[in-house]
Amino acid sequence: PKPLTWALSGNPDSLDPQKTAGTLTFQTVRSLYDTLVEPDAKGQIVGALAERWQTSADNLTWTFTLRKGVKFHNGDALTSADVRASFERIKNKEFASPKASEYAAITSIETPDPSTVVFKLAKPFSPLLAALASGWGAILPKSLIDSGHDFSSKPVGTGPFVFKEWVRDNRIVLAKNPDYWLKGLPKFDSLIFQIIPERAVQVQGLIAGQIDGSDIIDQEDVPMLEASGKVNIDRPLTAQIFVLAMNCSKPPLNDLRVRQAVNHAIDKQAVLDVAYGGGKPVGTFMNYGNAYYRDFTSLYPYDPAKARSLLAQAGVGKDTVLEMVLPANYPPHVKAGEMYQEMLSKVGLNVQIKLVDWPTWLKDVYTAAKYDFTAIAHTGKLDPDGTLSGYGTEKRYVRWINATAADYIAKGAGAVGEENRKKLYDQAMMIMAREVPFVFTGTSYRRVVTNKRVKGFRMDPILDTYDFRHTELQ
Amino acid sequence: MVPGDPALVIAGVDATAEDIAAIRARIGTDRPLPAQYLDWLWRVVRFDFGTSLTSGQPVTALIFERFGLTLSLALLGMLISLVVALPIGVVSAVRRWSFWDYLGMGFSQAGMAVPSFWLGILLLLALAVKIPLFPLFGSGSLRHLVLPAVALGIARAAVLLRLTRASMVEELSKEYVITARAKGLTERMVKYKHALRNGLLPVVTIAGIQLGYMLGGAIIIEQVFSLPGLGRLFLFGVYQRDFPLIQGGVVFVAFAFSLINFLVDILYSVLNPRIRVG
Amino acid sequence: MIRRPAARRLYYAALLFLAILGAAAIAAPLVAPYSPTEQHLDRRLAPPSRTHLLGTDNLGRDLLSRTIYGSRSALLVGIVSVAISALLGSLVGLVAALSSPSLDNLLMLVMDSLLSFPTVLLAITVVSFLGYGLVQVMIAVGVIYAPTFARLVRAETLALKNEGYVEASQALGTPQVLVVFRHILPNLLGKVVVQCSITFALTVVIEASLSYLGLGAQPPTPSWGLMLKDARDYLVQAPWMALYPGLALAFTVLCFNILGDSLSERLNPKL
Amino acid sequence: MSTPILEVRRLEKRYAASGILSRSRAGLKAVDGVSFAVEAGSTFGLVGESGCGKTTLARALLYLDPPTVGEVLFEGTPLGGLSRAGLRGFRRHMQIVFQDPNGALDPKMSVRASMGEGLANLGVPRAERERRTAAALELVGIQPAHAGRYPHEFSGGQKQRITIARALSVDPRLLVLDEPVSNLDVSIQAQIINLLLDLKSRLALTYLFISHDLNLVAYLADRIAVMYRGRIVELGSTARILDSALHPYTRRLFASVPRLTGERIAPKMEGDSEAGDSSRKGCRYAARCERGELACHSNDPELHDAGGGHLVACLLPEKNDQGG
Amino acid sequence: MADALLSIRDLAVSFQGREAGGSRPLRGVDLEVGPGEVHALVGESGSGKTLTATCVLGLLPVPPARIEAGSIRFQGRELLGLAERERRKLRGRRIGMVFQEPSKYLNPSMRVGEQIVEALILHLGLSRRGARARAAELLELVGLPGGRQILRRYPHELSGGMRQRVMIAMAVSCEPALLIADEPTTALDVTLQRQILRLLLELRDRLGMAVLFVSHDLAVVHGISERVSVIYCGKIVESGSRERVFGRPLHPYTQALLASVPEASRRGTRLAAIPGTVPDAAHVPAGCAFHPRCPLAVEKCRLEVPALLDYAAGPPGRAPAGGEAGASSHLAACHLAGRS
Ligand SMILES: Nc1ncnc2c1ncn2[C@@H]1O[C@H](COP(=O)(O)OP(=O)(O)OP(=O)(O)O)[C@@H](O)[C@H]1O
Ligand SMILES: Nc1ncnc2c1ncn2[C@@H]1O[C@H](COP(=O)(O)OP(=O)(O)OP(=O)(O)O)[C@@H](O)[C@H]1O
Ligand SMILES: [Mg+2]
Ligand SMILES: [Mg+2]
Repeated sequence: PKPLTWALSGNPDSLDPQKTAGTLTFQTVRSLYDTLVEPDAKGQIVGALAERWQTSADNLTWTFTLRKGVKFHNGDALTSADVRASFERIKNKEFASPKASEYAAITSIETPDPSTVVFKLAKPFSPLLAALASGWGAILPKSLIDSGHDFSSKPVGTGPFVFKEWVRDNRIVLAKNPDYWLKGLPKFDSLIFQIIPERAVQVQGLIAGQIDGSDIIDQEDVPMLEASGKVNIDRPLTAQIFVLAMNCSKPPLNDLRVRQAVNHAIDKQAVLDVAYGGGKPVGTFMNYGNAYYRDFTSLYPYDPAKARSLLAQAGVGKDTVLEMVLPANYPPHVKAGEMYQEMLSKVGLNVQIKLVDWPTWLKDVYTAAKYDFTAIAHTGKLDPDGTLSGYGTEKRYVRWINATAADYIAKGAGAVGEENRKKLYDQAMMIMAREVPFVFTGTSYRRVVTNKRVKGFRMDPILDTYDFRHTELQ
Repeated sequence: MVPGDPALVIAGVDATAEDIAAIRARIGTDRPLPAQYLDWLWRVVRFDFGTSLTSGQPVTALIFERFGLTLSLALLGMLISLVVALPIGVVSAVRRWSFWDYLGMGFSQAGMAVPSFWLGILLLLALAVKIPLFPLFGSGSLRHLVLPAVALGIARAAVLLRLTRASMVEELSKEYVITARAKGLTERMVKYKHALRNGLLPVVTIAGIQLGYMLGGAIIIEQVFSLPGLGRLFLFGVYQRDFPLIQGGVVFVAFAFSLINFLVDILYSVLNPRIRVG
Repeated sequence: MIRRPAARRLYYAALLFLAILGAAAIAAPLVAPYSPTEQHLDRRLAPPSRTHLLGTDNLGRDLLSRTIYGSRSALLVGIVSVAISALLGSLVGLVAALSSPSLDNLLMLVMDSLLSFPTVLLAITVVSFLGYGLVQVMIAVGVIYAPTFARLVRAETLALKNEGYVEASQALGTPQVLVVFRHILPNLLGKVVVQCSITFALTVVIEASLSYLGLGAQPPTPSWGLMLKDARDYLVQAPWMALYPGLALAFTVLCFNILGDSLSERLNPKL
Repeated sequence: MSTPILEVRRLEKRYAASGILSRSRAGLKAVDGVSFAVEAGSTFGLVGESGCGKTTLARALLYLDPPTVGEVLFEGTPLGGLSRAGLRGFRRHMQIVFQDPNGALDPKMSVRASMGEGLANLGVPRAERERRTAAALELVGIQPAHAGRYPHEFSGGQKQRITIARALSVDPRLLVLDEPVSNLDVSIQAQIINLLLDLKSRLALTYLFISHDLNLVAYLADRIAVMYRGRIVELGSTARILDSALHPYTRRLFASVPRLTGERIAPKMEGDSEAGDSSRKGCRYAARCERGELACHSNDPELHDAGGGHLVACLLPEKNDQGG
Repeated sequence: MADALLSIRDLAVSFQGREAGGSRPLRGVDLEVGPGEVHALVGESGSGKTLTATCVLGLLPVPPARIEAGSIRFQGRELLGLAERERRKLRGRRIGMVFQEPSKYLNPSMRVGEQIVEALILHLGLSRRGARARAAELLELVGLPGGRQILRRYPHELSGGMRQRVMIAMAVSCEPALLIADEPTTALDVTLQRQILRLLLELRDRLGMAVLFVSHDLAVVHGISERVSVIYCGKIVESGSRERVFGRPLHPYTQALLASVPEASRRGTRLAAIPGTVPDAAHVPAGCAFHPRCPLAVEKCRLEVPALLDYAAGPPGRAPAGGEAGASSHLAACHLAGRS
């Protein structure tokens, strides 16, 4: 039968999950590698390559029991040595993984027997489980690690699909792994990731039936796709939080009243609808699906008059020129930026847009904080620490300093148990929602469009990765 | 220096300062710029462009992987533009100020006025979406190259057409044409045997230069048609601040361009006996 | 020998169009019905109607106003970058033609190596050094087309240098600098003007291409290239978004080309 | 003997080889060791076939394109030793008229402006300039009222008159005329020649007259130098060159000249086939010379006095019956 | 001569141009070339020499140009109005043409051999091999020994004189009855010029063809021609045998031209220059075109165009039409011709 062709908006920079931070990579390699644990459809972390695990009373020793009979694509059987080699690889300073510090808490890895792995920690660190469930926690075969195999272009894992070929900037071809440890899965033979940067082409491909699915469809395209009658459109909320970030270290945005004015000036729903294709305002720095979410949306309603008076109080007039730096390679953020600018100008803030490419944005905005405003999205994290750590200190690009909030956040990482942690994070989020280093515009809907022949496609709600294991073709 | 730090790009937004420092150490951007540059120069001399920072693959391999497609695209585009430009240009010149000439010149003006990326999108919309004659995406077969090559070729054809016409008009006004007529040759022989050969000579040179431009023009067209060519690679390198890739790409394209010009010079001297060296 | 009346009519039509364009650019605030950046979020992607003669874009901005204002960017980029390349190129060409062979060779080597890069590639490289924006595009395009001028001016100067009147002037004891200003520059001017017109057309296309790649004009600046880029995503739903900036662009290019052709024909009665 | 107004000593002009692929790397010697002197008040004729280096010589001796080797002395002053400014000052004494009147005037400048240039360089005030320009135009038979016109409004002959007037505007003592009439019609040619004759007697000028038209040179010049491939091969008074030339080339040249008084050309082609290239060594005429001997192919003859100021560069000059 | 080989009568050509009314560069040319005769057409630049030759070959660019009137008879056949296909058969076959600048008139990118051979194949139906052999013979004939090697050369590999010989070889390749040579030696040096002139005369003797020799150089014409026609402003003003025209010129223009030639024998005297300039074809004066420059002009010259009359036998008689003028005729178009 015809293979399943999935549209990918760009070329992954590498297929080595430990060597990159690229979303496209993790979306793709989800089908090639497995992790010890993984999030289920609700975001709960469940066993994967590890059947079960337990933590010691002091929370310093984590013991994982591996599933039996799991085989790598090269035929090697999965053992605890592979797990150990994988994590030693990512922690290796010379290997320089961008995700190395997620495992910094691990001091040693022991393998008492082939199916048991023991992680020893220096201090309690609750986010570890999330780090093991994320894409970069993939388990690679020790034999190939030792031989210096090039995983970035020839990935070998335990995943549901086996790598066939990668024609860069064109397509990645995978074939069903007949020995997959979930018996009977996957349910189809061949999977192709077709790289198509033009959204309009993806849409036409979907209508023509040449593409079976895509998750980056614009709201404007929906009527046409619906009219074609060939596709199903699923509209889940994403875990992304769209923000208008403000540089709190520079006048006039260091003045709380100005930040509040900005919050009142923005019609968040309008921005979500027009720029991001629909969504829901959040009012905080946590996504809806997350257990730690709390509703702060009523704090700063759309109120241009109030915005104007706050600005007047702060003494900010038209002569203050503020710079909004936008990442040119993300058209939705550019569009949102144009809307923010127009809304801010209506309340009397003079904002100039400057487009920069991604590396410049990372350097000037994200690292050096040379900006006044920027529009961006924060991706969802399996653990609240991933979202919040560093805020309240000068480490984060908004340069919002609040020792109390920072303290709550730091404590949250060490605390054990969801209830305990939630209390701490609630406090931190409340301070943030009041002091608004961001305009928390909201989270958007995603439009996952699949051909009607595709059934059972799942996208991880938080990690944004594709899960084709249960997918069927009719 | 180019703004942006490749280590930041590789590290992504959630990386810590330690992670970034480790990456810098791995890719070598922690060293002073002059040292990096000297190192790069030394390797280039040995035809080693290093490895791409983002993908870790050797730059040379990446370039050669893509070059075939871009070259075929450029060659096919050139073929199309020659096939369009030469006959129309010659007919325009021979029947100057006739209906056909106006038509040809109109086409040429239109071809120059429409940006090739725009033409590409329209072609895609018309011949892949509305009338699905050609594939929407993908690559690997000739069918995938036809539309992009047409988009690329038409804009260039416009230039070549004008040139062919001007050159033929000039040749037809030269004295040796009168000699040919005075010999009693038929008009066809006069125009197509005598004038044509000389008229096409400057076209050869310009076509060669145009081929070089097509390599560059392919960047945008590859973007429109999702083709995995050199242009996309280069653009990606620029976007990602993948310095070895940018540098390798620049050197390679300059080299390819010079090579093409060199070959064209040779071809020109083969065709033009006047500058053949004895 | 005989100039075609049709060609002359075309020439005047082109001049007229460009004059209108220039007037529109200058008087944009007076003639445009709306502000080019004002968003009417309730009227997004509206087809041409009485309120919006050319329709609206994805942010509900009036396309007629944006197209009118877009002529400003196009003409500005054209004028500035053509000025840069004409001045820079002519200077290099003059110096090369009049200086020692070694300096001549060096300058021309630099120009030729600039010329040996595909235009778009060079523009992207330059812009990625300087950052994105119209100003950067103007500089990039100015640099890119300078070699064309340098070559032209050098060739013409070398030819003029051997003209009887230049030698006669030297024989009369005119200092070199004065010879250049009095005899060489005025006689070069015609061809340079023609080249300017042709380059202008190229510039407009390059600006559109760079804006299409997101390297050119910055939103919400109304630029035709940027409008085309925005329109790309809505080609099927709102084709009018692409049509008018596209037409404006094509006509501008067309007119500058016709202008260049007619001017060069005027200068060269042979063809 | 007084110092000649112009003296050229072993002048050489080489053109650099163009392009790396050109055959001769040393470059082309367009003028190869030419020496002669021009007496004040005389007309010195220079003849030779196309491409022999006449124009190159003229440009070199005026330092419009300085010679590679050699000296040019104007009234005893070596021009090579002058600074740029000094040379500019000197230029007013020697002027040149070019072959092509159409290229000799700046199409973008009115005749008045073109004419005034030399005087302006000398710092002559405007009013004075206008007056002298008008006078110079009058001298060559152009209505001064037409000074505001542009070159394309004049015929070829008129343009040539204007260029002559321009050359004369700075009161030169020596006028170099590089084929001043060969682009003009027969009837106009005579007008210009007459004009030159008039001017010479009225303004006490010295002419260096360059032409390939032997009739014309014979008609105008007091002394004639014959050039062949960058060299002067014979130099003497007009009468001597016409009647008792010593160099076979000169003889052949003058025998070839069609004349109104001559016989009809005989349809015979003795030895008329195309001559080959001259050898690198030896006399450069040897390959075409009907009398060439072995020695001619190895020895390059120097220009030497064959008596009475009649110079010739030939190993086997014609034996002449007349002595001095 | 009972029947002239070429007989041009009253040929008038006009050009439409930028200026209103256009120009009339030929205003009634009368010319007769007998078989085997060397006939020189001499006149100043722009007088219409090349144009006349162009009309004979039928190569006039007809949109801007127009033949207003006249007739051209060649070997008894009227050429004007002949179908293009018929005229093409004459070109190169019966009428050969040599042009002034061989470097421009040869195709730079075609071997010399091919340029000669193509006409032989076309007109004589020779095989390629046969044509090549014939071409080599032709090159020998024009004094280029080792013709076979030269066949393989390109024009730029030949010297100016060699190129002109190639042009001549091309023109005579089909042994035409008439060879038109349009200033064939103007671009050459005197020594070469003499060689080429000799060659033309020799070929005339060998092949028995007539030569229409176009030139502006009176001295050259004197050296080569048997009959001479002088053209001024698109009209023949004088025509006669070489001896008569040079010895006893009838037209003041001819007289003035001859007087204006500088020669060593005239040293020290002023040349007899003709005042004024040749009028351009768009502004030809009424009456006798030469009258503004003529020292003898009278009122009649201003008003009436003088007819071309025969003065050979003393009193002027109307030149008889149809080539009856005869070898001894001496025609002139001047009101005052009989009187001086
Ligand atoms: N700028 C130049 N560069 C190289 N070679 C040159 C240059 N100018 C002249 N020559 C060469 O020098 C030689 C002499 O040229 P020159 O113009 O002095 O000849 P001439 O005697 O004036 O000829 P003519 O009668 O055709 O005017 C020729 O072979 C010519 O090709
Ligand atoms: N294509 C043309 N268009 C307009 N006028 C032309 C054209 N060709 C020739 N003439 C005019 O015809 C006249 C005669 O030209 P022709 O070429 O016959 O002169 P010519 O006697 O051969 O002169 P030359 O000695 O310069 O060759 C000229 O005055 C010229 O202006
Ligand atoms: Mg010369
Ligand atoms: Mg002529």
